[in-house]
Amino acid sequence: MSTSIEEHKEIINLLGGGKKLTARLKVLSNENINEKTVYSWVRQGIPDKWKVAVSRCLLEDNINITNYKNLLPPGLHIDNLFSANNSIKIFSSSKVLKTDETILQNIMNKEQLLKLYEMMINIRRFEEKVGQFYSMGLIGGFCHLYIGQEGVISGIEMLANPSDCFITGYRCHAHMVTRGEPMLNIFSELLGNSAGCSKGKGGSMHMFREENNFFGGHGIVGAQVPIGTGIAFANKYKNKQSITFTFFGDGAVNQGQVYEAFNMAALWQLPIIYIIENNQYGMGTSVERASAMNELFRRGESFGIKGYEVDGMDPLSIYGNLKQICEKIREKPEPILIEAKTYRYRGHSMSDPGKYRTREEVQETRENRDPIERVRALLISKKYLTEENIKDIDKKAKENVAKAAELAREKEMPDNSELYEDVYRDLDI
Amino acid sequence: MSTSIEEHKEIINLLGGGKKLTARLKVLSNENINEKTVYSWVRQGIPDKWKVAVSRCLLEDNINITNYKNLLPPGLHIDNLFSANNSIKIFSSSKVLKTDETILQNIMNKEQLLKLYEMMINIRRFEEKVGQFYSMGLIGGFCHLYIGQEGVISGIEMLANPSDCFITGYRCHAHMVTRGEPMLNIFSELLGNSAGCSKGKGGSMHMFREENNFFGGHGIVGAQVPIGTGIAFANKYKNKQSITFTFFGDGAVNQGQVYEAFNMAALWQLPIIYIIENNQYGMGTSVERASAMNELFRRGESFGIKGYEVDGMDPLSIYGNLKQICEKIREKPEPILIEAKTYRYRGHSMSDPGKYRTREEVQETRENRDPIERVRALLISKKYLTEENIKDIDKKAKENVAKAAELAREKEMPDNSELYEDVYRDLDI
Amino acid sequence: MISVRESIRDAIAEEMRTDPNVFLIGEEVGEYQGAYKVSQGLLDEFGPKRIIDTPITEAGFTGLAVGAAMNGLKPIVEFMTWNFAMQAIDHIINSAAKTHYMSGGKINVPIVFRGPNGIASRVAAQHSQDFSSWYSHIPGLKVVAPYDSTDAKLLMKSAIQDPNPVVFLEHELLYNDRFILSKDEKKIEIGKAKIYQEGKDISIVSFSRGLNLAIKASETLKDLNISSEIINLRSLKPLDKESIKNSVKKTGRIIIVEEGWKEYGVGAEIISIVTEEIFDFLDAEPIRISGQDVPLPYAENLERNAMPLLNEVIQKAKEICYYNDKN
Amino acid sequence: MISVRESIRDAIAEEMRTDPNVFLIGEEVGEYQGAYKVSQGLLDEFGPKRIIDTPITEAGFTGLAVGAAMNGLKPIVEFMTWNFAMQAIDHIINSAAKTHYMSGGKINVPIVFRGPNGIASRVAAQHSQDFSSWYSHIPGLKVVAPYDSTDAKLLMKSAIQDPNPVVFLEHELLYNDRFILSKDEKKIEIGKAKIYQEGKDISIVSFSRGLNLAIKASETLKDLNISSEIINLRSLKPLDKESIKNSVKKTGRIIIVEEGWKEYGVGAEIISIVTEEIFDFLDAEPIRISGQDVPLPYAENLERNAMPLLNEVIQKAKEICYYNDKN
Ligand SMILES: Cc1ncc(C[n+]2csc(CCOP(=O)(O)OP(=O)(O)O)c2C)c(N)n1
Ligand SMILES: Cc1ncc(C[n+]2csc(CCOP(=O)(O)OP(=O)(O)O)c2C)c(N)n1
Ligand SMILES: [Mg+2]
Ligand SMILES: [Mg+2]
Repeated sequence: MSTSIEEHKEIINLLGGGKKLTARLKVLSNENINEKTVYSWVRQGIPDKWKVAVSRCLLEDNINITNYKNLLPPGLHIDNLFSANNSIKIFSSSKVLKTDETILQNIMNKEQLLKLYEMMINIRRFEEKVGQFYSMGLIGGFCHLYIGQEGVISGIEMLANPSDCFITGYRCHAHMVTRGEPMLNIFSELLGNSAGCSKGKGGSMHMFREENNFFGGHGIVGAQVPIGTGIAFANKYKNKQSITFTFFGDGAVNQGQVYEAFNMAALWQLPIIYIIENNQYGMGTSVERASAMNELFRRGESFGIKGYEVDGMDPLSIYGNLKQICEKIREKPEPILIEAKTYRYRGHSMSDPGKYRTREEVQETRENRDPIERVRALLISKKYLTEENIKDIDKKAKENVAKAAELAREKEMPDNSELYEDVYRDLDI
Repeated sequence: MSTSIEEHKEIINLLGGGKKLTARLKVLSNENINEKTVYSWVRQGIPDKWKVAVSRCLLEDNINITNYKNLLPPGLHIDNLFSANNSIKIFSSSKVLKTDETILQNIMNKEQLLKLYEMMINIRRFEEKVGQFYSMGLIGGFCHLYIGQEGVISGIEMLANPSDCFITGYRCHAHMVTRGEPMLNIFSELLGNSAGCSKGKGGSMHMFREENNFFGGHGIVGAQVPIGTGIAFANKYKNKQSITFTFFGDGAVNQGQVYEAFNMAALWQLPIIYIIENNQYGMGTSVERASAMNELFRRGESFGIKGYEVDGMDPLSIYGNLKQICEKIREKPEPILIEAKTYRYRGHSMSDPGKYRTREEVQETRENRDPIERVRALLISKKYLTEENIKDIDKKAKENVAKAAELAREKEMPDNSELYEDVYRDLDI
Repeated sequence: MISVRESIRDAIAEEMRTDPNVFLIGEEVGEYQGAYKVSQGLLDEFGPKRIIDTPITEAGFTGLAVGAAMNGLKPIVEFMTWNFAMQAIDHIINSAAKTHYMSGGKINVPIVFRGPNGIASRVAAQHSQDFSSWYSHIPGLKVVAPYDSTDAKLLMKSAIQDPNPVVFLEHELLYNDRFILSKDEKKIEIGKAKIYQEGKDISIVSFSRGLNLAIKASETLKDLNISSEIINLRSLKPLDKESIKNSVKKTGRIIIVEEGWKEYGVGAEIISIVTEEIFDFLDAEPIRISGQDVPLPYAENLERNAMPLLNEVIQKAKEICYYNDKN
Repeated sequence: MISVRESIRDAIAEEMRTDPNVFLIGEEVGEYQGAYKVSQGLLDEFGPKRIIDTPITEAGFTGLAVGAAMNGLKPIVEFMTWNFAMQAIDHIINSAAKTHYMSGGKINVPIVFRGPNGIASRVAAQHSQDFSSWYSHIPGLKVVAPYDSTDAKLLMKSAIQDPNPVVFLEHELLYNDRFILSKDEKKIEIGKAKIYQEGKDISIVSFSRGLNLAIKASETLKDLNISSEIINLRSLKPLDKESIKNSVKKTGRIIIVEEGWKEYGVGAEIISIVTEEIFDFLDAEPIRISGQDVPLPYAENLERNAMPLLNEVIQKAKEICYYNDKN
């Protein structure tokens, strides 16, 4: 029976040691068990009388009881424990991640912070210009801006490897920018000219940069979730050390195919991070009106996927929390669900009248939670940069954007013959 | 502040009273708080110092904190509580329901037990005859028998109101029987003749008895789940006091549309009971190979639907547990998920070679968990019936089935003109 | 004059006033007043019990609506566009269209599926598909495609009253167009085409926004002394074969104009009907003018060229009428 | 002689041996050896990494396979039957067929979607739909429908090698049929039809199991001194217009035999091509013989009558060849 004593020692450790276990057992049993007694179990083993109660503690902690032989007394099945008085609850392992502000503030060095800032300001200036072009009638169709959400993709880009894969919905300009597509090509695509990254055939919603593993740019809400899962599947198949970041919205989160993908990703332990960019609205519908259970980070629980909520308006929190998670996944592939709480300042698309929320709500978020402001303030408070430096950076970003935009306007429309190209890829013979 | 004292009293009650609360607070705080002190709070209110700890207890019990003003001290947000040391776990409210054997044995009176027994034996004899006809080449296409699972539908029928609605997949003969369709019509449908309940046009998988609110009989795995949800939606719309029992399999449970339906049912609080008939296999795929998280009763959690596991091989447990749940739903509509653990003795369909499981597995279940045997034994042990009586009942069932089957064989094939009928319903002019 | 958009809305409102079992369900139909504002004002009048905003779950809410229809209600399902109905197409076909037959007539599914179909402006391939021939292929479905406000209003009323599933194909680029509501027509029977304009030299058959091209072409042709009979199909299933055939018997020539893809499109069925059934009346080959067989591109010039062009219609009409430009 | 079932399997196995990026994914394809046993033995040879059993989640695993294809693999997706592919059709059309175009040629999706299409035996409406004309309507997809073992094997190999999405429509009622593998043909190009039998009086065009009827009819017609040219289309998209037109130029007459629904079906496209493009060569009206336009019923006699009938083909052929029974 010495093995079983070894096991019991392990259990008591797992349950937080003698002191903690004593307290837990008191609650469970309403008996006034003595701490010393419990400590003595480390040497003498857990007496039969207490084995059931200890098992319940293990259950509460999601520890697999069946690992331990002889723990459950004869005649008692694990199911009985669950039921007992019908009151044992099952735990979820999902969490809201809040990281201490001071930790976050020191999580990046100067160089990194600068890079992060530049990334975000580039996205914002880019999108502002797009909005302007749209209003001038230079861009057609649907056009969804990312303004307000810059912290999410930027925080992730700061930790991603070049070989990591990305996929998102139609709100995809920012992802193109951070994946390194020259702005000229993105503007050109939006203007529908021949220099466009999709030769002018895709427009705002359909952009790809396959050489840097950005797989689009998809117009059908939710479709990118199984596709992203397949990208991760291929990486695992080919033994590639790559994480696939699959972005979707709080509206997309109710599409059934999302859960089909979750199940397969969990079943096959694929290296994928699902990121719900919860910007509070899917078009004009608030999360509360669309989602029965709106702790969206828990939407993977029913499929065995751990979920974490992070502050999507804080790129440092995104970076810090996801970095840890990614490290684990790189070692041992598994799907993880992230809910990034964020906000879009602009309408759903350029044609959204926006009557479903108040100006004040938007204003408040802009003022208090803006991701760019947050990093700007940090750069200053840490004395990494002066106000002057920042102005220079901003100016440069603006100029870059303007230059690319103007260049794009000079490009020619696609040749009419392009209409019939790219329907099929030619056979390689 | 007297209102806040009233509230505090309510909270302490909700948390199980002073004694329990004391114990919980000890665990949470590691402080040795005195029981009397806590009792005194009922009169004096909860002191600021302890408000946070009390809130955490409320959280653990899924009680909405925001109902209570001034409970959280200024500067503390509910999110902080969730995170705290990142260790607070979120509870699920799903449960495995195990009811005491002695309670179950007394849950039905003699008349009810008898009815239950007859129902099940009728289904079994019916399905056996169908199997026989299939082997004789009299039935074509796919044919899925319900043998082994009789306890599920029968337990539910024992508690259902006539106005309750039913819908299931292709494994639907039993539901037709219990919803009162004359066996002659079901056999006729299987034989594809003119007396068939669908005039011979639907066959084994497409049977309906709309006059008793049985809405089929659907061949597409999972499709019946949103449809059933719509049936419940219509009942609520029309203020009908009716529960919709929506059956699907452990294979169907991975279809995305199931979760789309869950979300809407929870969002709109529809009067529906989803029943997963977990017979361990979807065709040749075991639950473990298909479902990442295979406590299927928890598949509603991510959508705010409470789930319960019940022993589907015990119609008394189905009856007892669901009766309570139904009563609640009739008072206040809400969706509930039931996982009935059951087993099919026969192949998935008549053409299934069944190599994915052992004969022993089937044999063991038949011998130890058979729902009909269980009720038969109870009838005898309670001296409601003698072995002789039972034999008579069985014989009668067999005869009834045989008679209907023979009659069905005499019916004529559908008239050729029927081919073009029922494509469209005529306009009522 | 009233817009097509308002006509659809009015029809829905009128039917909802008459029949408490009619309700509208879809994404953004309520508080947002409809992504394309077709349901503007309906939430105000009918409240959230009957104007139902859904989560983005096409398969789910379509299946739900089908279930509600089986259980006595009359749902109108709005797809924000028909492109998104591909998520739900199994319920449209397998649950709605086939159940009446499979149940031997026991169950019927009185339901309207509606929304904008085909091209919009500059929204590219995933948002621009024309599903006309797909749905029209399915027995058990009725399929209608209104052109003007009269079509829209009266067909919608017929669709809601119909005890069968009806696929109602609107066109975003027609929503704003304003037409006089016909005073003569009080009801449009599903399955009946309308002779939009009588003529004797050539039959131009079209539906939905294709009619615009047909009408414009006929004006030019008139100047060339070619008289066109224009048929507005209105219904694609059942198809009004008789009207088409009668027209072609008269003119001996037919052009079909459609915006969707040519291959396996609507035009193919119409050509087949006239060639199979009244071959001997044809004086020239029947012609299809359609969108190009490519996913719709975003760029303005490419998009324009992907659509059927007026010139093509005129050119082809002249050809089959043996009109010689040198005349 | 080898069965169609084995030919498909062999083609998959051969390609999997050559290219490690090819894998098979679907419901019950592995341990169960395939619901219709097409994948028999593949799990043994290639292991569970490449023969992948999925949960019942068509949309999910199709989307997943499309993603894998975008990222360098070559998936073969088995639908247990094509009926269930309606759950996943958005990924077939919007994700697979349109992405190459929408990305301006950057992304391609080399993927094969396969499974039995159309009627089986006595499985009723939800399990019996023929999707030939639907998929063939879509630019960006290739669609093939093999008839015999040579077709099955060589078309499958071409499909797997193709860098585009290919819809591969099998027929359950052909799986058991055994044919001699052609020794002459080493490769079948997608988009090319086969002249199954040369003839001079009438062209009978068909595909998949429809060929059986065409062949039987031609035998009877031969006895009546009517010589039929039989065309096995093999590909429905791209369609081999030239072969069809060349044949009809020779015979002047055409009958299309298909099992699917007539309205907006495959026959309509073929009729349209010949009437639009070689109208003057036609000596009689072109004819479609097809399944009846009803959801497929279960009862044996009804099911039989819902399918195209041999007699109809013969009768119609005689009619358009002006064959007089009193002769
Ligand atoms: C399947 C499908 N249904 C509906 C739409 C129309 N649509 C486009 S975006 C959108 C809202 C999506 O919201 P969310 O997922 O929250 O993303 P966000 O726009 O907020 O980034 C809707 C309904 C679509 N493109 N695809
Ligand atoms: C959408 C769809 N995919 C696949 C099938 C084929 N199929 C029929 S039954 C079945 C297994 C379903 O298993 P489960 O849900 O566990 O129900 P059970 O047969 O065990 O009652 C499958 C894969 C189908 N009918 N519909
Ligand atoms: Mg959103
Ligand atoms: Mg099962």
